[in-house]
Amino acid sequence: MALLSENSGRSLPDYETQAAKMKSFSPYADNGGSVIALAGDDFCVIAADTRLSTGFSIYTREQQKLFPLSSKTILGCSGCWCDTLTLTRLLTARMQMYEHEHQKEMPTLAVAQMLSTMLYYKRFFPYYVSNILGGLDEDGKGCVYSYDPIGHCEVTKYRAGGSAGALLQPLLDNQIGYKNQEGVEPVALTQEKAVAIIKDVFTSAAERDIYTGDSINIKIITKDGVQDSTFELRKD
Amino acid sequence: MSSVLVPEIPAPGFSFDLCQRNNFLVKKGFQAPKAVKTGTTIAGVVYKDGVVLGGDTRSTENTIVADKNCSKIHYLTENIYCCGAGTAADTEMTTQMISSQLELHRLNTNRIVPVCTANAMIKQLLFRYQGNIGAALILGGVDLDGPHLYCIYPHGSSDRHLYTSMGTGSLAAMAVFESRWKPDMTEQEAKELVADAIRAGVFNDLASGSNVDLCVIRKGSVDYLRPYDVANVKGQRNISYRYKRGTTAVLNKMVHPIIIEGETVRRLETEPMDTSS
Amino acid sequence: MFRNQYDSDVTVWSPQGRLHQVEYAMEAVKLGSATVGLKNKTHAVLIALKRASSELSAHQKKIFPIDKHMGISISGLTADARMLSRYMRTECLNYKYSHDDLLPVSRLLASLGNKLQTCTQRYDRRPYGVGLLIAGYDDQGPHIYQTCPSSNYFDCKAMAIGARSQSARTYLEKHLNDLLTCNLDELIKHGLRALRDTLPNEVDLSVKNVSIAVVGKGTNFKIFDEDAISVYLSQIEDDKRSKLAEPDVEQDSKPPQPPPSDEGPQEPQVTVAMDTD
Amino acid sequence: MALLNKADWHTPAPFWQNGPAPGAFYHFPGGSTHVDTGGFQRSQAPITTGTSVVGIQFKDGVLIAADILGSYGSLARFRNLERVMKVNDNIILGAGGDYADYQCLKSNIERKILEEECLDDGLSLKPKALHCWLTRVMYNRRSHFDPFWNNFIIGGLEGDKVFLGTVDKLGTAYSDPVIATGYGAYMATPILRKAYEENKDMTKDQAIELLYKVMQVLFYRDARSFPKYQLGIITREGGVEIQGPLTLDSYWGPAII
Repeated sequence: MALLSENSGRSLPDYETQAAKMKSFSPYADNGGSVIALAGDDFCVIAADTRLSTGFSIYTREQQKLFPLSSKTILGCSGCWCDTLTLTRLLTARMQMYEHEHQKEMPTLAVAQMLSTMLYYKRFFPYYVSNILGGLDEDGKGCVYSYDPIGHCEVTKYRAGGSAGALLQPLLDNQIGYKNQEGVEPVALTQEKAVAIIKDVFTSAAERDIYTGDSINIKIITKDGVQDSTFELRKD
Repeated sequence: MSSVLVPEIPAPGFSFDLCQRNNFLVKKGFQAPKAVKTGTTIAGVVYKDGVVLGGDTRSTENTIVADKNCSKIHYLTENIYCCGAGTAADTEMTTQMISSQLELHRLNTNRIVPVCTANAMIKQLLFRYQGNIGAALILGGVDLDGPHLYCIYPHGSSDRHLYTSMGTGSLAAMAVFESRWKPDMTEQEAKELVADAIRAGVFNDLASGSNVDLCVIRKGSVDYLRPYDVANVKGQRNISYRYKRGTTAVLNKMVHPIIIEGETVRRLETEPMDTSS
Repeated sequence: MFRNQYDSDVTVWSPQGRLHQVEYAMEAVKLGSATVGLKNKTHAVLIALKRASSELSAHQKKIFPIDKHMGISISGLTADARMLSRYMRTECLNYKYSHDDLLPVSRLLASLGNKLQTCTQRYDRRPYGVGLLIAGYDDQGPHIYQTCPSSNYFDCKAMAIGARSQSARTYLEKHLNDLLTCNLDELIKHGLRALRDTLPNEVDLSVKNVSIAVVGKGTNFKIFDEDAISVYLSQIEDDKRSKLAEPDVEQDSKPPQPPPSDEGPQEPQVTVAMDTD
Repeated sequence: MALLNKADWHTPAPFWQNGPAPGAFYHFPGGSTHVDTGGFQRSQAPITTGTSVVGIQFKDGVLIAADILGSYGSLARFRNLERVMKVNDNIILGAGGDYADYQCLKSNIERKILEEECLDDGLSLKPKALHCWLTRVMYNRRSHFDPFWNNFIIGGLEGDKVFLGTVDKLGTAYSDPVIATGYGAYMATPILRKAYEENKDMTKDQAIELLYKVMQVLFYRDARSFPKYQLGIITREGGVEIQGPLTLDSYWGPAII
């Protein structure tokens, strides 16, 4: 083997021909997708589109990107799909271990912290995933945690991430956060408004972001459980 | 009114003045601005008595849709049209330039311009610029010899085809052609085939999208169908996003009163055109 | 203190072809309180009698969840059982991680059996002093398995292990035909009656000393809370006990008791839940 | 996180389970088998390759098709390479990309199935489980920068449900009623998706005809393709069947004008 690597570049070993070409290998892929999570006083809504793509082609139009981790916590992932699969697989295993050790379901705050450490564990070969975690905290209040790929964690009330994140976030800032508005009384977010806004911003994002489209999956977490619904987007 | 610094009519051809500087800047790590690519599906077939050209209507800047309803089927002459894929500005300018030259050619020769002439002019232009004009074109038209379809690559090579496709969605469109094309189709069949080819690109290629445009060229007449099919409809909004008056913050306010000091009325005389320069 | 000269080590055979150390380990199972496992066509149920090692301590947990489709009930050394349950949990997790599916019960039992067996063949190990009843549900339906320190494991229709469990087995054998056909509620009641038969006269089942777990078609492994248990207990309250405390059978002979405590500080003891009587 | 270290590809596998590895001392169960041999050559590029694989679900089964050409760069070198395999009675698998890597995984999968058959417990591997397992294997390799340079399509029956899924060299995995890899992703999916949307309950014969058409299109336009292909069929009634090599007709009339 050492021979081979020494030879490479200058002269080819006798069994190799010009035919076989060196290809570069990148362990990452961008598979697109966008996620939004909004938190209310007693609920949390999280939504993601269902298009899985690479380059200019669509892998599948019906990929679920929301991962229910517990009855009160849902993770939305977008970015490199193989990393997403691995990360969520490990997360569920870790959560089951927690459940066995502590005889209770992992609370959202603990999941949020664990996700952060799991991401940072791979600091120098990161999971190329943008995560948004939505759930109810131990008081039953909605909460949203957003992450960068290497484990920075931030608590917010609303967040958009993924390929259309930059398109969606300003709209949420304005409509949910009441940023840049004068003389407007902030009203507590209702479930109906949250869902309507999510549908609207995704409709708009599908117009302009090529990686967002096909349909979205919306999950509403309340103390009574998780409500699931879908909404169609354009397919081109 | 022109000066030496800003000539009113610039020298013909491209200006390469800043190339050296730009290359230097790029080498230093400057990010050059990106051009709008059409990231396209375009296609064309020859049918029994004419040519059908088709294109989608999306143009993209990387992953962002720059234009949701752009036109990719360009007019060259009365009997020749041309679909463009690649850099948007290049396809547009190339077809415009060729269009005007073909018109001059028609006036000079007083004949219907043959499609092969258009092909030759375009490929000569593209070859001259060695692929730096990023235009990939499908040229279709009907002349005295009947219908013709060419596909021209950015470096200046061209092929004659009975059916062809170009752009990022060309494989999707070609898959439709390869599975369903047959010789001597009727106009209706040809239109549906091209539309389906474009739709295959629209739905399966992310850089292509929105509507389907078609252009049917027969002997003596042209149907420019835009849109032929609205393949994707924009979703409806659920709530209103109108702001109340006064939502925009007023940072500061200044009032300059206009003081009227006097009033005079003057009649304007028509002046002769200035032809001195 | 030896019982005979051939029990100095696990790896020593007696001339009769017996491994005395392994047999002693089997006795440890009978020190634990009784537990019953039984199944019908769709569900498997574990019912266990919990004991408190002293007035001051809480009741010792007897049933452990392993995964969504499986759980165990133990009798014998609790600490050993915890090692085994950890092993089983890890096996289930590993299988779920690599195959995205629940580990079939029989597969887990096979690997668990192998793990137990190594301890019976190595001079530097001791057998696990615990018997397990495993209730699980997989593609092949509900299962009840029993494992022994001797590393035997059995696929059972119903089984009881632990102190005075012979009475429970007698009950189960008598009702074996009903078990397969009855519904879940009946099944749980059968289990409770079987467990009650192991109790001495003066003791009765209560929400404190019973724990019930169910797994089956469409039901993840679930340990009932006190409210749910009390419902079932009230339903069997009026039924008569099948026979009042049978005389101890040979298998249930009293195991060697720890030496009577003398004055002075005591050594901490292995948490074998003591016999209630 | 012991579960992560389980598949350590650098260490030579022991001769038998928990036995000594080649060149290693005997060790007791539970001991570590880790022997790091230092640097080695990673597979940088596919050598002998197979092109597209296509798969589609129909009413009561799955079809997977792949041609039988092994390309060595641009040389059409091997003209009878079988790339569709029967895994067990409810799974079929098609592979594209490097053929050596496929053979390596194939023998691994076959061993896995054999081990399972030896248990003889009436259970057999499910397509989803194999899909997940392959995803883990592929992801592990890519994480060591030593990928298996393959695209796999797995088809099968899981109880009453039909399954079709794919894994690529990164470990990107998904399932969809219509899957094509390689050139097929660009040329076959548009045709297959359209046909599937128009008729979700295709019969077996319709699906076979559709795949024939698709393989034909790929033969026309994919320069690394071949007019002979294998067809893996799995149905509820018929079980697994690997047909082929089947021959494609072609018409090159429009190429000569």
